[in-house]
Amino acid sequence: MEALNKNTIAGFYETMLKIRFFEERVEKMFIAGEIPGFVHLYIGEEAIATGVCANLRKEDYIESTHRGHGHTIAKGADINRAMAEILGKKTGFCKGKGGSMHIADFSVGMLGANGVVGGGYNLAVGAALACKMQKRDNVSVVFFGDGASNRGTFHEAANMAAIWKLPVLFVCEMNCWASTTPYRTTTSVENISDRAAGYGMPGVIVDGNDVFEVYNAVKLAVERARRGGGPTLIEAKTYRIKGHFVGDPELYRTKEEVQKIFEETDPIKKFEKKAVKESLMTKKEMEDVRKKVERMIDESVEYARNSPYPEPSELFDDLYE
Amino acid sequence: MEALNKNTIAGFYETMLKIRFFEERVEKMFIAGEIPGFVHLYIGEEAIATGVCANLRKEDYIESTHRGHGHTIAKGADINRAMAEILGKKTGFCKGKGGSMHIADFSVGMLGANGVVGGGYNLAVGAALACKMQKRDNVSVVFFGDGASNRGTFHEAANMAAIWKLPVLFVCEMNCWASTTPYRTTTSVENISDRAAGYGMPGVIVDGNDVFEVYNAVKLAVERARRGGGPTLIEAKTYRIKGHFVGDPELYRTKEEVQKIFEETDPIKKFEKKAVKESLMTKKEMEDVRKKVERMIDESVEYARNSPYPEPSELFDDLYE
Amino acid sequence: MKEITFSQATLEAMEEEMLRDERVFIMGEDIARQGGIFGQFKGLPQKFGFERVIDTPISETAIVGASVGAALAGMRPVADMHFADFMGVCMDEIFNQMAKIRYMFGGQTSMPVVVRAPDGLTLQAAAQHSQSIESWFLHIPGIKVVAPSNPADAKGLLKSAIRDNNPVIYFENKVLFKQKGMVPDGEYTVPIGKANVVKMGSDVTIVSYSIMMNTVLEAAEALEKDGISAEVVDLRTISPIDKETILNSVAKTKRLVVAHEAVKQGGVGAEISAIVAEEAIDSLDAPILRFGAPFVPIPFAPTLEKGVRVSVEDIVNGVKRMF
Amino acid sequence: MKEITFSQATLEAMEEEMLRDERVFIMGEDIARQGGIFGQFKGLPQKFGFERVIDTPISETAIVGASVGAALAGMRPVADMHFADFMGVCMDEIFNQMAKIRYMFGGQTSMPVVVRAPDGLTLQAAAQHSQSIESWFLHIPGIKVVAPSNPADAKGLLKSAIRDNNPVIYFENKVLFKQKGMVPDGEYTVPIGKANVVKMGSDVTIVSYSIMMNTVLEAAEALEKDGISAEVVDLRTISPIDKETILNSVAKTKRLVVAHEAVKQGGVGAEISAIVAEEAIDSLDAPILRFGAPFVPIPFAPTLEKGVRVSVEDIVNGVKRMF
Ligand SMILES: Cc1ncc(C[n+]2csc(CCOP(=O)(O)OP(=O)(O)O)c2C)c(N)n1
Ligand SMILES: Cc1ncc(C[n+]2csc(CCOP(=O)(O)OP(=O)(O)O)c2C)c(N)n1
Ligand SMILES: [Mg+2]
Ligand SMILES: [Mg+2]
Repeated sequence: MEALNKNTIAGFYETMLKIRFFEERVEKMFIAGEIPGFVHLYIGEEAIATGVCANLRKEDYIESTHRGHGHTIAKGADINRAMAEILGKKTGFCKGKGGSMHIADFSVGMLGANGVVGGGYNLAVGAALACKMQKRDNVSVVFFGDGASNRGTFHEAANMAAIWKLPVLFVCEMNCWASTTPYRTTTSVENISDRAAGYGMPGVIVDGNDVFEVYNAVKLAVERARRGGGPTLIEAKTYRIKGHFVGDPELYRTKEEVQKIFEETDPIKKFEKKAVKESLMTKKEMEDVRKKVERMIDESVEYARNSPYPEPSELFDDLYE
Repeated sequence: MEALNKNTIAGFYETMLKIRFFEERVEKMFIAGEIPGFVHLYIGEEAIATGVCANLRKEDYIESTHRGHGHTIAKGADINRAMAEILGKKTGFCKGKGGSMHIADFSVGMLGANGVVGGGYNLAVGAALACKMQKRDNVSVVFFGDGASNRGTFHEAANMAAIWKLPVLFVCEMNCWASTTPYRTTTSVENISDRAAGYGMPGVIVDGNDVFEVYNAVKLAVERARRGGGPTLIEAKTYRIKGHFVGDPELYRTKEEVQKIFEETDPIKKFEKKAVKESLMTKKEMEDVRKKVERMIDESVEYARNSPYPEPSELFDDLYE
Repeated sequence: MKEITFSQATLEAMEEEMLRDERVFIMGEDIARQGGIFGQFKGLPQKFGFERVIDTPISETAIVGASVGAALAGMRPVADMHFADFMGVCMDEIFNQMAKIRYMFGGQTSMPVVVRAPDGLTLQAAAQHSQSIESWFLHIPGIKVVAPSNPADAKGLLKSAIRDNNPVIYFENKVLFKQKGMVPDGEYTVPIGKANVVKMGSDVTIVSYSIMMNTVLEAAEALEKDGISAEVVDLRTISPIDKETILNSVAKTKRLVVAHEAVKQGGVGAEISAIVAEEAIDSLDAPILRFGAPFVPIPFAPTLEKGVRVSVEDIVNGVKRMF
Repeated sequence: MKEITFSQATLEAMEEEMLRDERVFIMGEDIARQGGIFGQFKGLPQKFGFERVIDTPISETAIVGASVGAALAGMRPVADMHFADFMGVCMDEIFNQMAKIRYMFGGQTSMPVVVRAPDGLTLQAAAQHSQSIESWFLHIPGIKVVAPSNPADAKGLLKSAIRDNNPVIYFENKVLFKQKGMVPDGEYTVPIGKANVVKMGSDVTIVSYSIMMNTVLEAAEALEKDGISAEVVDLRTISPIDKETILNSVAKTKRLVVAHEAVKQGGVGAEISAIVAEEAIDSLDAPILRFGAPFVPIPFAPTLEKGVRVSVEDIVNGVKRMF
C-alpha cells in the first residue's frame, strides 16, 4: 500500500471523532427525552464508515441502515442538519419527516438510512445500474449488518450486481449482534464474506476497528468497481458496543464483557496509538482536532435546538411531486 | 456404491416411463384443447424426480414447482387422480381446484406444486423443522429450477436449514433455462451448487439424466439428513427439452439444437442402454414395463375423462376448515 | 378476575395453549433471549425451552414460509412479525401460500398458523415502524384477521387463533401492550367472527377496533354529556366481518361511524360503510362517517405525527354534525 | 385514428417514451428475448438494445428495489412484474421503499418508477396467476394506481405514468392485451387522476375500470333496452380517486353501482361506495351495489372459475332491483 498523505490521516481522525462525539451527544439527549423515536448508535464502529467513505466521491452513493448516523457523517453530510433531523426539526435533511431511522442527505450521495433491515441492497444495485447506464464511473456502497446478511434481498442483490458487473460494494458491518441475537446462532457460516464466492465476487475480511485496513481494502474494491470489474463483498469485523437502541436493557450480555472487548477494539484508541507510534499525528494535533470537533458538535446541538419543528400544515408537503 | 436390487432398477424404469408417457399424453390433450390452464412438462428430466424419490418414504415430504407432474408421480401419487386434477375434475387430488400448477397429494407426502417460483423452499424447511421437533427421522425435499435459484427465498431457507441442521434436501433441476432465459445470463455462478458453501452445507453435482447417479448421491444426503447431519444442496444437470409451457413459441432457441441435445441426454434412452449393457434388465422385461405403463396411462385418461367436473355449488368448499 | 396488561394477557394465552397442545410453538426475531421487544414473550423460553420459543435469523420469508411448512407437517406454529410493517417482506408467503394452500389443494390439509403482528403508532417511530395494514388482509380470502382492543380480548382471541385450523393474523397494537385491564380467571376463549357491543346506545353506532376503541369510548362518553347516546361496537375480528351485529345496531341507531388508526382511504372503514350502504341504506338518517389517518406516510416530527392521529374531538365533532 | 391491440398500444407508449427520454428503461423477467408473455415488449430490444430492455433474474425484490435505486440516481425505470400475483414478493420494496422515499426524506428526491402488473382472470390460470389486487395499493399513500380498460387509455396512461415523477402502478389486464380498439394518431396522454364518463345516462351511475368495463358497458346496453339509462364511469385511475366525477354523476342519477373483477370484500368498490355514503348519501334513491368476486381464491376447474366472475346478468339484475 502506498503511504497516505497527512490530510487523509487527519481526516480519518476527525471523521471518527465527529461520529463518536455526535453519537455520545445523541445518546445523552435521547436519555434526557429530547429526541423522539428510535435511535441506534454507531459508537465503536466509526472506522468502517470512515474508511469506506474516505474512498468515495460526492457523486458516489451510499445506502445506509437503521444505524445510519455514522454513514451520514462520513459521507460528508452537514452535522447541523443531521442533528436537526434527529430532533425532528424543519431544518433537518428530511424537514423532520424522517428522524434518525430515515436520515439522508442526497446532496452528498447519502441515499438514506432504512428502517427495513436489508432494504438497502437492491437500492444500491439500482443506483449502480444507473451509473453504468449513464456511463459514469461512480460506485454505490451498501452498508449492512450481520443480521441483515440473512435477508433474501442480499441474495437477489448480490447475484444481480455480480451478473451485470455493477459497481457495488457490499460492506458488512459484522458487529456480532443483531439486536438481541448473536450472529453465530442465526448465521450458517463463519464469515459473511464466505458467501461472496457463491456469487462469483471477491470476499474480503478486514479489521473493522482499523480505519487504515478498511480504507485500503475498500480502495482496491472501489478502483476495481470504477473500472467495470464488478462488485466486492467486504466484511469489516467489529463489535456492537452500545445496546441495540438507546434504552435497550441488554439482558442478553453483561456490561463487563462488552467493556472488556471495547478496550481492545475501540477504533479511535487504536488510531491514536498507531498515530503516536508511527508519528502520523502529534498529540497536539490530535488534541486540536478533538477540540474542533467538540465545538462542531456543540454548534450542531445549538443549531438543532434553535430550529423550529415543522408546522402541522406541512403534513402533506412532499407526498407527491 | 452397493449394487442395487432388481426391483429398485425396474422401479426406476417404470417411474421414468410413467412420467414420460403421462407427459406426452398431457401434451397431446392440452394441444387438443382438453386441458385448461398452464401446463409445464417434465419430459427429459424424469431421472431426477425418479432418482430422488426412490430414496424417500411415504412419510417424507417433497415440495414441488410449477413443473410438478414428474415429482407427483415419482413420489407415488395415483396417476388416475393426477390426470383427473390436470383436467380439473372433481376426482382429482384437489377436487379440480388446483390443476396442473397446484397438483398435490398429501397422502404420499407430496405437499404441492407451486405457481410461485421459489415459493417451496421455506415450506420444505418448515416441514423439516416439524420432523425435527416431532423427533421423526423423516426428511423434506424441495425441488427448484436454475431460475428459482436466484430468488431470495433460497437464501433464507438455506441459511435457516443449515443453522438448525434440518433434514432438508435442496434439489436443483439445472435444465439450463428459466422460461426464455438461459441461466448463464442471470446467474452469477457456474454451478448452483457452488452456493452451498456459503451456507456451510455440502454441494453436490450429479448428471441429472442418469437415474443411478441421482439415486446414489441423494441416498447419501438423505441418510445424512436422517441422522441429523443437516441439509445438502444437490444440483442435477439436465436440459429442458420442451417449451417452457405447452404452447411456448420458443423463439429463443431452435428445435434442432434441442433435439441434438436430447439425443444425448434422454434419461430413458440412457437407462435402456446401460440396462442392456450391464444386463440389468432384459429387452423383454423393458418391453413388458412399457406395455404396462402405456395401459396405466390409457386408464388414467379414461378415468379422468369419465370423471365429473366439480359442481358450481362446491365453490366455497374447503375455504376454511 | 384480575388486572393484568395486554402483554401479560397474550403471554397467558401462549402459555396455556402451549401447555394444552405440544404442537404449538412460536418463532420470530428477538423473541426468546430478551423476551420480545414489548416484553410479550418474557419467560416463555424458560418454561418451554428455546426449541419451542425460537429466535430466528432476520428472514421473514423463512419465518412465515417455514411456519406454513411446519403446519403442513402437523405443527401449529405462531409466527411473530416483530412489527406489522415488515409483513411486506413475506407478503407472498402470507397471501399466495398460507392463505391459499388449503383451498387450492382441495382441502387436503388444514393450515393452523397464527401470524402475530404488532402494529400502530408509537411515539415517533416514523414511516416504516408505525403502520396499520389490516385492510389488505380483509381482501384476502382464506385468512382470518383479528385485532383485540383490551387484555381480556387479547387473551381470548389469541387462544382462539391458536386453536383455529385456519390461518389467523393477530394484529396487536404496540401501545396497547402496556395497557391494563380485567381478565377473567380460568379458561376462556373469545370467538373469532363475533363483534362485541361494548356500550349500548340509541342514537349512533360507532364501530371500531384495536387501540382506536379507547378514543371511541372516550368520544362516546363526551357525546353522552351532550345528550347523544352512542352504541359502541368493538369489531374484534376484521375478517370475517360480523355483519349481523353491525346491521342490527345500525337498524336501531340509524347512524354509523367507523374509526380506525389505519389510513382512511381503502381502510376497513370503507368495507363496513359499504356493507351498510348496500344492505341497510334505508335505515340511515345521516351520512356514514369514517375516521382514519390522512393519506400520507407517518411523519417523524411530533408536530406532524399529531396530524395523522384521529382524536376524540374529531369523532365527537363528526358525530354532532350528523344530527 | 387507427385500430390496434391493447398490447400494441402499450408498445407504442414505451417506444415513444423511450425515444423521448433516454433515462427511460424497462426490466423484468422474460421481457426481452421473446418479447414478453403477452407480446407486450415485442421488438423493443431490437429498437433500444438489450441494455434498455433488460431480462432479469427471477428476483422480484431486485427488480423493484433496483428500479427504486436507479430512480434515485437519475433514471426513469419501468419494472415489469410478469404477473401482478408476484407483487407480494416485492411488497416491501413497493410500500416501504418506493412509496415512502420521497416523503420520508422530505422531498429530497423524486421517484419516477412505473410498475407494470398484468392482472386478472385468464383461462383457468388458477389461484396464483389470476388475481386482481389493486385495492391494496389504494391504501398506500405515496403511490398512484392506474388501470386502463382499452387500447387508447392503455397508451395514454402508460405515457403519463412514465412521465410522472411519482411511483405509478400500472395494472394491465391479461385478457385485454388482445383486445383491439381505436387509438388516436400522434402524440397524446391520458391524465392520471381523471375518470372518464364513457356513456352518459340519467338513472344510475355504474363505476368500473379495467376489463370489467366490457361487462359494464354490455350491461348498460341491455339496461337501455329495458328503459334504464345508465351513466358509465371508467375510473382509469384508482388512486388518487376522481371523487368529483363520481359525485357529479351520482348527484344526477341518484343511484350507484361499482363493479370490478377483484374480490368484493375490501375491494376498490368499498372505497367508492364509502365516499358516496359519506359525501352524498342524501342524493341516493337506492342502496349502493357492489359487484366483485366472491370471497374465495380463484379455483382451477372451469365449472368453479365461472363462479368467481361477475357477469352481465349479475349487473343487469342488480340494477333492476334498484328501481
Ligand atoms: C425486515 C426487518 N426485520 C426486522 C427488523 C427489526 N430489526 C431492526 S434492527 C435489527 C437487527 C439488525 O441487526 P444487524 O443487521 O446485524 O445490524 P446492527 O443492528 O447490528 O447494526 C432488527 C431485527 C427490521 N427493522 N426490518
Ligand atoms: C415469483 C415468480 N416469478 C416469476 C414467475 C414466472 N415464471 C414461472 S416459471 C418461470 C421460470 C422458472 O425457471 P426455473 O426455476 O429454471 O424452472 P424450470 O421452468 O426451468 O423448471 C418463471 C419466470 C413465477 N411463477 N413466480
Ligand atoms: Mg449486527
Ligand atoms: Mg430451469
